[in-house]
Amino acid sequence: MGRLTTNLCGIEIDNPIIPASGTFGYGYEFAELYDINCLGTFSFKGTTKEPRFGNETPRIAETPSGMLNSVGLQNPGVEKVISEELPKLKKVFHKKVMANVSGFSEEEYVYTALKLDQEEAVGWIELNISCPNVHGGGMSFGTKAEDAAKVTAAVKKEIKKPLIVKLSPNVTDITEIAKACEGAGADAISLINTLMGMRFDLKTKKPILANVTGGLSGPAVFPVALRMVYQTANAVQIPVIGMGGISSAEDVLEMRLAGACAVEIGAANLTNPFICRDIIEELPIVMDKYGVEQWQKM
Amino acid sequence: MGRLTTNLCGIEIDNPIIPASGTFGYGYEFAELYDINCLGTFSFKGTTKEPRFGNETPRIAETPSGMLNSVGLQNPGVEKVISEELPKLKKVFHKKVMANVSGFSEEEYVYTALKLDQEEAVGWIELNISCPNVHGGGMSFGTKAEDAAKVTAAVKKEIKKPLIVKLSPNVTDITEIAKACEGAGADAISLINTLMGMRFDLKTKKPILANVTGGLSGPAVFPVALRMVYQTANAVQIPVIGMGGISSAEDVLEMRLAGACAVEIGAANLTNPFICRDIIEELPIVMDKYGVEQWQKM
Amino acid sequence: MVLEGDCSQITSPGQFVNIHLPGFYLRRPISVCDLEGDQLTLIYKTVGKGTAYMAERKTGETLLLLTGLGNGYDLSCAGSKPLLVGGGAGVPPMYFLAKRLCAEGKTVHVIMGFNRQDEIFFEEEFKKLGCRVTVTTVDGSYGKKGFVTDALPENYSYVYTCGPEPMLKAVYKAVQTEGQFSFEERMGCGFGACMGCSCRTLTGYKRICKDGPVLRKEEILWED
Amino acid sequence: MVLEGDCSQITSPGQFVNIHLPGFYLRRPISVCDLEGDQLTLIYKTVGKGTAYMAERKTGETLLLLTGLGNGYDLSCAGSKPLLVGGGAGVPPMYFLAKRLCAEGKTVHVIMGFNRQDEIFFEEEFKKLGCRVTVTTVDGSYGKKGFVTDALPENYSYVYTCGPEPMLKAVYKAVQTEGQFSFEERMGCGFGACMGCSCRTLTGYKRICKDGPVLRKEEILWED
Repeated sequence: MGRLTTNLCGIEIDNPIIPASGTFGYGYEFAELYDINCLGTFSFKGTTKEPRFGNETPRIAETPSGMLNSVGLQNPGVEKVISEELPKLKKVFHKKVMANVSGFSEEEYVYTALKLDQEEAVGWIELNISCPNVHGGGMSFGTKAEDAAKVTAAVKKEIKKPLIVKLSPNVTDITEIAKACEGAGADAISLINTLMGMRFDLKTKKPILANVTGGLSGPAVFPVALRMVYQTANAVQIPVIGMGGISSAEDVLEMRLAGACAVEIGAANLTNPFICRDIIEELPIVMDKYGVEQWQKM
Repeated sequence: MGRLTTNLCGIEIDNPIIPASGTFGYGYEFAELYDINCLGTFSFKGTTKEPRFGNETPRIAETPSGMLNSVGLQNPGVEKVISEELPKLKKVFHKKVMANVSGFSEEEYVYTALKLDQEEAVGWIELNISCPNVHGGGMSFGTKAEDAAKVTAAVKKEIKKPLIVKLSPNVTDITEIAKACEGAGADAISLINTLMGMRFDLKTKKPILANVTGGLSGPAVFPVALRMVYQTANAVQIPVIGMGGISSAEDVLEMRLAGACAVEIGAANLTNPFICRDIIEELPIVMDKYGVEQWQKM
Repeated sequence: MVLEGDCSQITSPGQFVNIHLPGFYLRRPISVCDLEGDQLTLIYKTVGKGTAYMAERKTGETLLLLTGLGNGYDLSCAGSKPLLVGGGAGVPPMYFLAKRLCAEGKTVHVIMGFNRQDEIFFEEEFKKLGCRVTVTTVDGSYGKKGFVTDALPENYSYVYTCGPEPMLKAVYKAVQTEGQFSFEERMGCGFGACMGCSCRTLTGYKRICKDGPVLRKEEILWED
Repeated sequence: MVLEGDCSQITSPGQFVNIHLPGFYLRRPISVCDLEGDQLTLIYKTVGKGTAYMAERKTGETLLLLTGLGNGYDLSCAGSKPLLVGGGAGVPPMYFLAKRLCAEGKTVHVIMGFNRQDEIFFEEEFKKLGCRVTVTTVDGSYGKKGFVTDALPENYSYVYTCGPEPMLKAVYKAVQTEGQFSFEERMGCGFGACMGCSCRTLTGYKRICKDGPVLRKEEILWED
């Protein structure tokens, strides 16, 4: 067992570094830049039952040490993801991939998750109940414990693969939501999705984003992510995948100290496409520096 | 009327720039650096019924574009604030000051607010129901609409001066809390207090802050603050004072566009003690640049 | 700004580089104005804090950038008499394009549109390449008064254009031939990962940063 | 690091400056090691990203700093034979203090404690001032083996000290005279506004940055 080996819901991955959904496409843009098989796994672009263009542009705004996005779940729909994207993905990535699933109703979540659960390349289903950029769906499932539990249970009942539920930080008590998902059968929790934010354009006097608000990510949110991972890891028995602003091997170790068994890396992929490869290389060096032998035993 | 003049709950202030509580002491440290009478007003250090040392140190940690603090409402208690601090404050500041009040029970809030309400130097009472750094008090009042309304109503009933309620961003729905406070008689809302966060020390493998978690402030939180001010200003009829990461005259205008009638400036005072004076000087220049004649009519 | 480094990823005019600036979270995409060996020329307008930071760089400093981004123009469609239309910040990529087309022996006509005389740049550089150059200014302070579309010639084989969206739209409506249009959008990553800069086209959704910034006239779908 | 600028706010040894570093939100407090006119010398150890950034600065660059922060040492208590005890990063402020005390004609004895020989600095500089200098190293690789408290002399009029808290505590217990102790704490503002660096003392709550960093021996309250 390598010193970075991590057991993620019964599947052993080579290291705990996982590019987060929405920042890594289906992998092949990054495969042009480096061999992405060095990754533990990655979570592919959030998939819905129907194809979606997403929100109007502008969808991106810069913030201090971060960015806002309001992409709004652009994706070709689950049928095309399976028929067109997964074959291309499998050519460049030979490990199990994490399938990120979104929806606008319980039925849609179940439909999409079930389809992807049947794909051999898929190792885990990550249920995104926390997208802040779509109205009448996404995040609303992640801000009420009852709704979060209901959709978790409905999906869990149908699928065979491990179910990871991705939580929103835009809540009063993250532990309440996490415990509800655990109780409903989630095999792991991943968090944090983005914090809702906005920016204005002083020239036009209007919000920069066409969608008005967007999700804040990047180093700015890292302290909030650490706190919520810490709270969640202390509240549930299932594994917690930490994410939110991680940009360095040191950040990864802080997340581990907060209680994360693995980490997802999001916005940092967009500003430095090599960041996940670099972190995987640096992690053992930084672990040496701080006297950490094995990732899992830290 | 100057172009920066702002009416804050019936009291006209020369400009909308207000140093936030906890970052400006009782004013006299800053008065050594510049004439603080250029300010619209300022909100002095959060005051409780009893004297408090606050949390153990370390109380401060750096974050990307921000900082965490867990001071925990250190203050000499309301009697000494009135007998010792206010006389010193009045020597250096000749306008009405905003009295920031915290407590651990409804009775304490009422007691402290009433004492300060009777001080002539005090123009407004700012009720801090959002301190994330004290257990069993502070923020707990600000995360449940019912509790927020109850303490607001109790204080409002006793005091004569305008009541501003300062809200926590660590909630699922800020508008619900804001509306509850409005309904309970608040004359204005100020937000956001800090976002709960944490950092770890990789050498000791422990949280940096003795209090484990702390409040995140600084430019990192600015997009979240804008979003919550925007949501709140659209939800209530009473004035909204915007704060959270403001560091420049441009940021002040963004807050105005989000719906703030005035702004409080917090962490920026700590990294640049001259920032409020500088912003007051730059604001008319930036208003010219973006074609804004009058602050209040923007 | 002239930079030196490995530019082997830059294969076509119309591509851009994405520059990391310390203190700014997102990179700044700037189109390639000229490339000679490993020497890269970028021309940009100082509009915000990021470009102001760029303008303050001194000789000898190092910047990190991703190069060769975007599809760039397809030169094979040019025909014998291509027309290049650049507006303001859309002029620089026209220079790299004109240089390549001139090297192929094409008769290149460049129309450059500006607001005022004091904004004009690179007129002489285009002439030195052997291009026919027409300058328009909105206020008439130099060259032909009006918009680029007021200066379209009678005869051209193909159109390449880059500029603000209203100009692109006007050019789209005014030109008779096929052509390639380069678009701008706020980008996240600049290399196709984040879907931040998507647009609808007649041939499906495209990412301006990866499938663009150059779209062919026949696939453009104007949104409003 | 040597800086030039208006240092008129610096009135006492033991005070510190707070340095703004681009890309870091909080300033870095560094104690004054020497001051000659408007020339300020700071000595710091590269421990994190902030100090690494400082170490990369080149001659001619400008840094923004707040000067003259903290109370500093009160020299009037020194007596004729003051003892100065500095440990590691606590040595630099001792230099400025020794210089002032020597200028007043005092017989200054400096004890400097380090972990290893390769950490030692400024031994010669103190000697040039005319101080008697004792160096201790924990591993015995230079000078006297052990801690600063293993090298206390018989006879001294007063103690001034700066160093890590365990050393301060050991000195507190070991010395016979009164003295002044300089403390460290994570600071927010550095000028008394944020209450980030408060401590309890026998004379009430103090802010290390404003009411300190120097506390008198008689007011110190050890917390554990």
